[in-house]
Amino acid sequence: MALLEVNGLTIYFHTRNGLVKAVDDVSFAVDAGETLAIVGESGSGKSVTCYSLLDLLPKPPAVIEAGTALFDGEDLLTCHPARMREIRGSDIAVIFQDPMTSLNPFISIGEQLIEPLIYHQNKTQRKDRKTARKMAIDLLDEVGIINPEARFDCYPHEFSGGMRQRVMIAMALINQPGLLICDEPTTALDVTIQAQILELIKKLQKTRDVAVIFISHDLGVVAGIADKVMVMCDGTVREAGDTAQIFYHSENDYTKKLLAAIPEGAKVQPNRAEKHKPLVEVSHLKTYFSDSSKASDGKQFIKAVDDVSLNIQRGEILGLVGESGSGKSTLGRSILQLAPTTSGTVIFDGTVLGDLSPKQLVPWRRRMQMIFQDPYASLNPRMTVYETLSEPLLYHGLANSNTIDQQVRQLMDDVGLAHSQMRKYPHEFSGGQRQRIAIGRAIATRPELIIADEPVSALDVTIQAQILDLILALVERHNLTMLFISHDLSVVRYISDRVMVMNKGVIVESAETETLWANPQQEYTRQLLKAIPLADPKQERMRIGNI
Amino acid sequence: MVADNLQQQEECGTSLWQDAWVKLSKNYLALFGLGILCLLTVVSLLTPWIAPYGYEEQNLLLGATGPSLDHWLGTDIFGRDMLTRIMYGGRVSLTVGFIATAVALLIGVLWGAIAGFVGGRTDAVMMRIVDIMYALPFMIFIVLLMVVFGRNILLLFLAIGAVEWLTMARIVRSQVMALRKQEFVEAAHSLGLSEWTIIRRHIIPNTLGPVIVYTTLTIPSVMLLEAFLSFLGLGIQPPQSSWGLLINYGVETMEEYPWLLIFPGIALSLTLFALNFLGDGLRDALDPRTAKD
Amino acid sequence: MLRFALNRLLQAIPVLLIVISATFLLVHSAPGGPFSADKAVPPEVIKALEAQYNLDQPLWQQYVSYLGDVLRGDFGPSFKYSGRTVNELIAAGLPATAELALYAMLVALVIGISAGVVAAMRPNSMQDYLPMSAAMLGICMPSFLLGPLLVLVFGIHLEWLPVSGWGDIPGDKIMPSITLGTGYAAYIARLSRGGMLEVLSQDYIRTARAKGLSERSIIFKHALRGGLIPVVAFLGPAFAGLLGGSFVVETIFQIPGLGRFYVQAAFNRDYTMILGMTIFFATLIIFFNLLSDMLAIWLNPKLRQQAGGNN
Amino acid sequence: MTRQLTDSFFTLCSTIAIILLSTLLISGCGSSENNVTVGNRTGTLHWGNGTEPQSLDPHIATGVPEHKIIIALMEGLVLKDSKTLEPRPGVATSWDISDDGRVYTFYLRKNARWSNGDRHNAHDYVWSWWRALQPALGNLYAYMYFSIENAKEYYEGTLSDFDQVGVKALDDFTLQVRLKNPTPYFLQLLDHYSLYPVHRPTIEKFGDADERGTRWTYEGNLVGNGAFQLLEWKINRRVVVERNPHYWDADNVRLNKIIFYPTENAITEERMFRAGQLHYSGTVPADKIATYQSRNDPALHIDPYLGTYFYRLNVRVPQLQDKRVRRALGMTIDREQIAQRILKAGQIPAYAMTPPNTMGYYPESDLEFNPEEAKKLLAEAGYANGEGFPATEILYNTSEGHRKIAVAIQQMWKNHLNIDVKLLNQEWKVYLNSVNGRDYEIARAGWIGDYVDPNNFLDMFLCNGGNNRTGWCNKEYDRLILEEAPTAKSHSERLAIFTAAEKMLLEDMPVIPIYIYTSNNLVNTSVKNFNDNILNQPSFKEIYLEADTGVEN
Repeated sequence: MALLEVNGLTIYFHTRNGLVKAVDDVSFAVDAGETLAIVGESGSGKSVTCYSLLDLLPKPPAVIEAGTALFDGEDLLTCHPARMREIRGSDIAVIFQDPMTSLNPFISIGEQLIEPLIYHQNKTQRKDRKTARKMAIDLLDEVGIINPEARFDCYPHEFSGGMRQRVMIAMALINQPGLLICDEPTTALDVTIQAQILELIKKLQKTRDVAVIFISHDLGVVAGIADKVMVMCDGTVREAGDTAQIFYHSENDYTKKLLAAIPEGAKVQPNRAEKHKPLVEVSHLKTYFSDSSKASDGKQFIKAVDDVSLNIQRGEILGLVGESGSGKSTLGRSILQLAPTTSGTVIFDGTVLGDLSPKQLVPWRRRMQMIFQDPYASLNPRMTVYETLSEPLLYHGLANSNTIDQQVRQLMDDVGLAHSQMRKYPHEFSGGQRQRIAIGRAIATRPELIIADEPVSALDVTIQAQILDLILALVERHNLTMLFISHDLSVVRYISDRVMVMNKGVIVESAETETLWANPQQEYTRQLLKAIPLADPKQERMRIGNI
Repeated sequence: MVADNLQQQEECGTSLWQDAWVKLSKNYLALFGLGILCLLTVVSLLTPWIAPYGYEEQNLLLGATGPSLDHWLGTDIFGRDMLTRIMYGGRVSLTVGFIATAVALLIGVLWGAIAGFVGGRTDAVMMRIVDIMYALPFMIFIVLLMVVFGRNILLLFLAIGAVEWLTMARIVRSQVMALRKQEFVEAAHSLGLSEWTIIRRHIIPNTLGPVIVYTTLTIPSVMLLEAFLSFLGLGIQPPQSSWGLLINYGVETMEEYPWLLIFPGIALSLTLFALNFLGDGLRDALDPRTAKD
Repeated sequence: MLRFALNRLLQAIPVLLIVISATFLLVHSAPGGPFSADKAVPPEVIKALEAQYNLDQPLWQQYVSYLGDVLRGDFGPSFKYSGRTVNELIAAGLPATAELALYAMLVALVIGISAGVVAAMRPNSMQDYLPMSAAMLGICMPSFLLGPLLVLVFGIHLEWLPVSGWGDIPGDKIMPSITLGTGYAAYIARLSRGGMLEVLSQDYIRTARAKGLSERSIIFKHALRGGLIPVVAFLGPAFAGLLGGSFVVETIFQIPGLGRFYVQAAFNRDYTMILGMTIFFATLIIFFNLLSDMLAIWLNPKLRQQAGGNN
Repeated sequence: MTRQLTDSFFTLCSTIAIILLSTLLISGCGSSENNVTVGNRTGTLHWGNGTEPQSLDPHIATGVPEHKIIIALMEGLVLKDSKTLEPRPGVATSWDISDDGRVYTFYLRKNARWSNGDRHNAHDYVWSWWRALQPALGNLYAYMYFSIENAKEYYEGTLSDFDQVGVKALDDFTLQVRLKNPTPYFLQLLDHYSLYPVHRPTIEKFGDADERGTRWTYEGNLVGNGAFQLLEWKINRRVVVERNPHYWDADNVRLNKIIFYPTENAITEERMFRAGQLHYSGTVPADKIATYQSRNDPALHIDPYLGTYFYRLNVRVPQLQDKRVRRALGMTIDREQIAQRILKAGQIPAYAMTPPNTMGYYPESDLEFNPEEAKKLLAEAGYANGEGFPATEILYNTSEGHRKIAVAIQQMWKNHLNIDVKLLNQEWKVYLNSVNGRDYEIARAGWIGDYVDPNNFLDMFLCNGGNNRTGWCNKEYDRLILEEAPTAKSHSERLAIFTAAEKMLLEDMPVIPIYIYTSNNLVNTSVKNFNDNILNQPSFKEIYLEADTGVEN
């Protein structure tokens, strides 16, 4: 009998505008020491399935229509709330996605760690504070927190993203649960830290013989960690089987489509860079921020961009890669004069932008535009698509009242949006469509340079592929030059002609894409390349083996 | 997707306001509030024509009598018809409420938007000014103003408005500070739009949600402030009356003539309840987060 | 944290100066003097009186000498209560007003926070509408209506509680505190409901629930801290308002506090009293605003560290 | 360390909150007896006294609350009988008056003492009256001394030597006073607190004699010669006086203690009375009187009070210059209606300035409510049916009572004379400014008698009368009041002169009398010997408390 057996699970959401079938007749099983990966795009119901097991769904909209979930023979869906509280944390534990918001900022991590031990539901297992503290510190050490004794009383904001995820793992394991549900635990982390966390989970699973349900949309990660895989889409299970069967011999077309959408291999389009005519020349650019937190002793600076010099050739797509906090976004914004630079110059087509007053800068702004990361935040919620697209055209005088309609329709065609949606508001579009609007806005003023700051990282892998192809087509058609900023190396490899690697405000290495991939010079670049998970179980297991 | 029939509905599309209206119409309490408010405003506007008696008409022989056929809500100690007094009182109270709130809204929103958006030194100076105004014990100034310059209604509106805009400015400022970091404002900057255009087209429309909600909360507190001033004998002067004044007199003769207190009390609390329900309803309707589900 | 407090206090000095000058001008421009009376007073007597309180000097000279006195902490003699100094009168009235304000704020906090938390637990259900409409009642009911009602019911008909007085008869503090407190309880209820709803939608609450903690400890240990930050920010101005605004309650319940002094002083043109009270309240408001801001920072560990606090 | 502190911050706060709340609630339990029942047992009178007394210095104080406390602490040469207001021996055992009525010789008690035991003799009076007439003291009642020879001249500074003022201490226990003219009511003046003696050493201990703001009247400092002495004075809380052992008539004083409460608000005071927290309340809200009357509650005492409520007309204003207009306005006020429907406290409609039966004086007046006659008069004056009569303003100071009367009269003049009158409500000080500066058309006014004599009401309207303010001046009227009345041979002849003067005043009508005040007091049935009189002056010496057996108080 498997540790957890779920069959016929059906969950509907009764929302204001109708019924949403989040989970529709899902069945699966997990044994102790085994890892089941649930793969699917956002909105496929993978999280809802797992949360329903621990009754973590908001009851008013969500209703469990049918199905059973037997854990050690006990049906989780119908058990008494008090019993459910006993199961939570001690039999089944959860690791959430975003470490930044999953820890209570007002309470020290030590206190949050020993809570389940001290206030445990069934009285017998309650520990006194001293032993609980001892256990917690040992566990912190086990999950790799250096000098846990001192860090016990620190607050969450004093830890980095990776460190916090380790605390989350410790918190989940503190009561020796039988089943561990990991809801995209590494998506919010950088690729190098992601590798360490995955390795930690693997090790803990071995030593504690824990069953793991690993939810993810990243097939590369799943290939490395999963024993069995289940592919979900729109609330239904499209395919299930062990990892090799899914990756190598899958018959289901949805799974095939998922595998095909992963960008890999070199860029196909020819490199159109005109060698000796740089559009943008940046020399010794420095952007420092005064660091308020340690402002007690004198002026302490965060050196976001530290003495960077680069050229962007006309017609070229230059990739800029680096982990979070490496200063790549600040560099992009400094070039566009959106962030105040401390020193150094940015020359755009022969003119030094730094000396221009905001008034004089306006014509130059027309010629350089930016695409942002979060499709939900980069569009004004109170302006229709028509207004968002027409604003730059009218403002820069590229269109007048009678040609504007036609030009906006033209723009919508360029980015693949139906004209009928012209009067709609951003909240009525999906993530991918919104990013198309943002791109439309960027190319509206016929710019020469576009700086794309992680344009696809917030999107699902299938939609990611469509947007990347759209960008490549637009660069081709409008003869654009682009600086493509991302932390996802395979995406950068797929789209850019040349790549620069940035770490802690400094350009570590820069070369043609394929030469960099072939033999990276710097150790840091090698580290980065090695850490990319591959959507092929054999290769991935090899890669993990020799890290 | 059937493309052709979509072509005809080229211009369709629910605007956020229509969306808000749809959600609002599902919230019965808010509708109830809106209905009451419209009724009261209409009644106040038409008072001179529909009031059963002249608001000055005294009948000393009658004195204070309970609700009767010809005086539905009874009469006050001068024999004046209470229904008429409440209607005229409503006119005054509602005008005080709306005008003072309008003053607060106008100054508050502009002040908050500029301080929040520009930031840096100007923001610090503007906010210090707000702190100064907060530090002034305004109750003391209102009493002094009334005592020094006598009681005309205009001064009352301005004085009350000057008390209320402070909190409005702070709310708008915090709202704008949050919006300023949003990417669509940065995108507007990258388009090269001037600061004033950005404030006008991007910032202020997005602050209207909380602002509207706060206005529906300011009106009651302004009415209560007027009632408080009447209690001090500094608010509206006879023969005009306002709900605050009527309640004030009603409280004095609560045991002998309870209807002099009950009816104006009901009128005031009904209005305040209506405003608060409407305010809550608007807040939920305009909150983009609820717009998503 | 200290540095933050220091520069806020430094900013308070110009603020106070402006407050004093504005009040001084306004008070002296009011028609009618402190010594005009309904009985005919021969002009030379009025001159003698004004000389005694040096009101006959040019205005700016009075202003300078007054500022000098204030710096030394002496708010000057009261015109109305001959022989009493303003300091003495404030000192006499302060204990009652402060105690009333404290109890009223307590009532407001206890009722307000419990209503807010209860409402936030099940939003948009009866458990939410009931406390919130009760809070609404608190906002709508002016204190000069609630006070007499309470007195009528509990004081006269049921005779449970004394009708007035402060401190002489046991139980005479209950009704005034409730009357003054309900208005603020309503606002605190709305603020805490909003704060709690905001926090309850955070991820770390879901983590706490996933750890198997009881609903009660999730609400009181995890949610309450974050949820009550807006209430703390509201406390500062509210407490200062309580100290100044209790005139109505003090009149209804015959409480020997500061409230009545103020309005009488304005009516009697008791210049030094008005100025004294204004400065007193202005300092209080500045102090309490600073206190609530510091408390808000101190409660949030991240901000506390940024402000260079000791951890 | 602070980590535990912050984590436990909320637990800390909640514990404090609960402790404080419980103290608040505990203090509420235990139903205690109310003040009246305890007071009756311990001989302590609980007295609702209106507002906080501004000062207890008899030469500075002016208000009624101050008056009630001072008469408990101090005593003049002569007292008044609490029923008939006839003169009674005070500090002076006896006195004789010269046949021309201008020289009074008082024989003081040998055993008269101050409350600190010092001997009390005639020199105290000479010094006290000297102090009362110092200009710097700003004594508003200085005019009470003006019947004494040269007192007015000394006060106004034309005379600098006080010896010429008509008060001499012949020896320790005889005091001689010389008056300018014979003044039949002079003995009454001596019972007015402005002529009370003050304890020289105490005053000089706390500052010089004519310094206004000294602390000699505070708790622990005040020395008086009355039946009680000051025990406690907490600002805005209470003033407590206890029995003065050194008082000459100490054994007849029945009360042990009196507690005066400064209750600002009449409604609150009435509720305190009903809840048994007060034995006495001096102000009864108008609307409550009907309830007490309907229950014919013995606690309600309504008695005529020596004071007239009237409207002043500014005769210099064009539309009010004509006597006929003024009489027309006077004749269209339905005083019965106002007294019954609005005031409802037994007020007596007034058709003359001096209240009836003031020392046997009954004013004759032809003023009555006659709208037809008034319309004719108004037409004769050129404003037929009210046309052309400019809008006139009634000025009154902010108060519930004045508002009600002004609104009623405004309506009456509208109905009967068809003239438009506006109401202007000004705050007290602004109102005084307008009236003193004659910046008004019609202004509400009231005059409470200082002593029971028509002169106190009629000498107001002399040409140079400080309180005249109507701009009306009639030489003949002045001659009657200043020359004829004082030198009248007999009391009846004097009254006849006053009758003629009042007729002249009412003929010109610069003022429209409206009603005679009443004193409405709420007195607990356990208060004995509380004698009502038209000066509403209680005699704390005689009052005593006796719980009524069986009757619910």
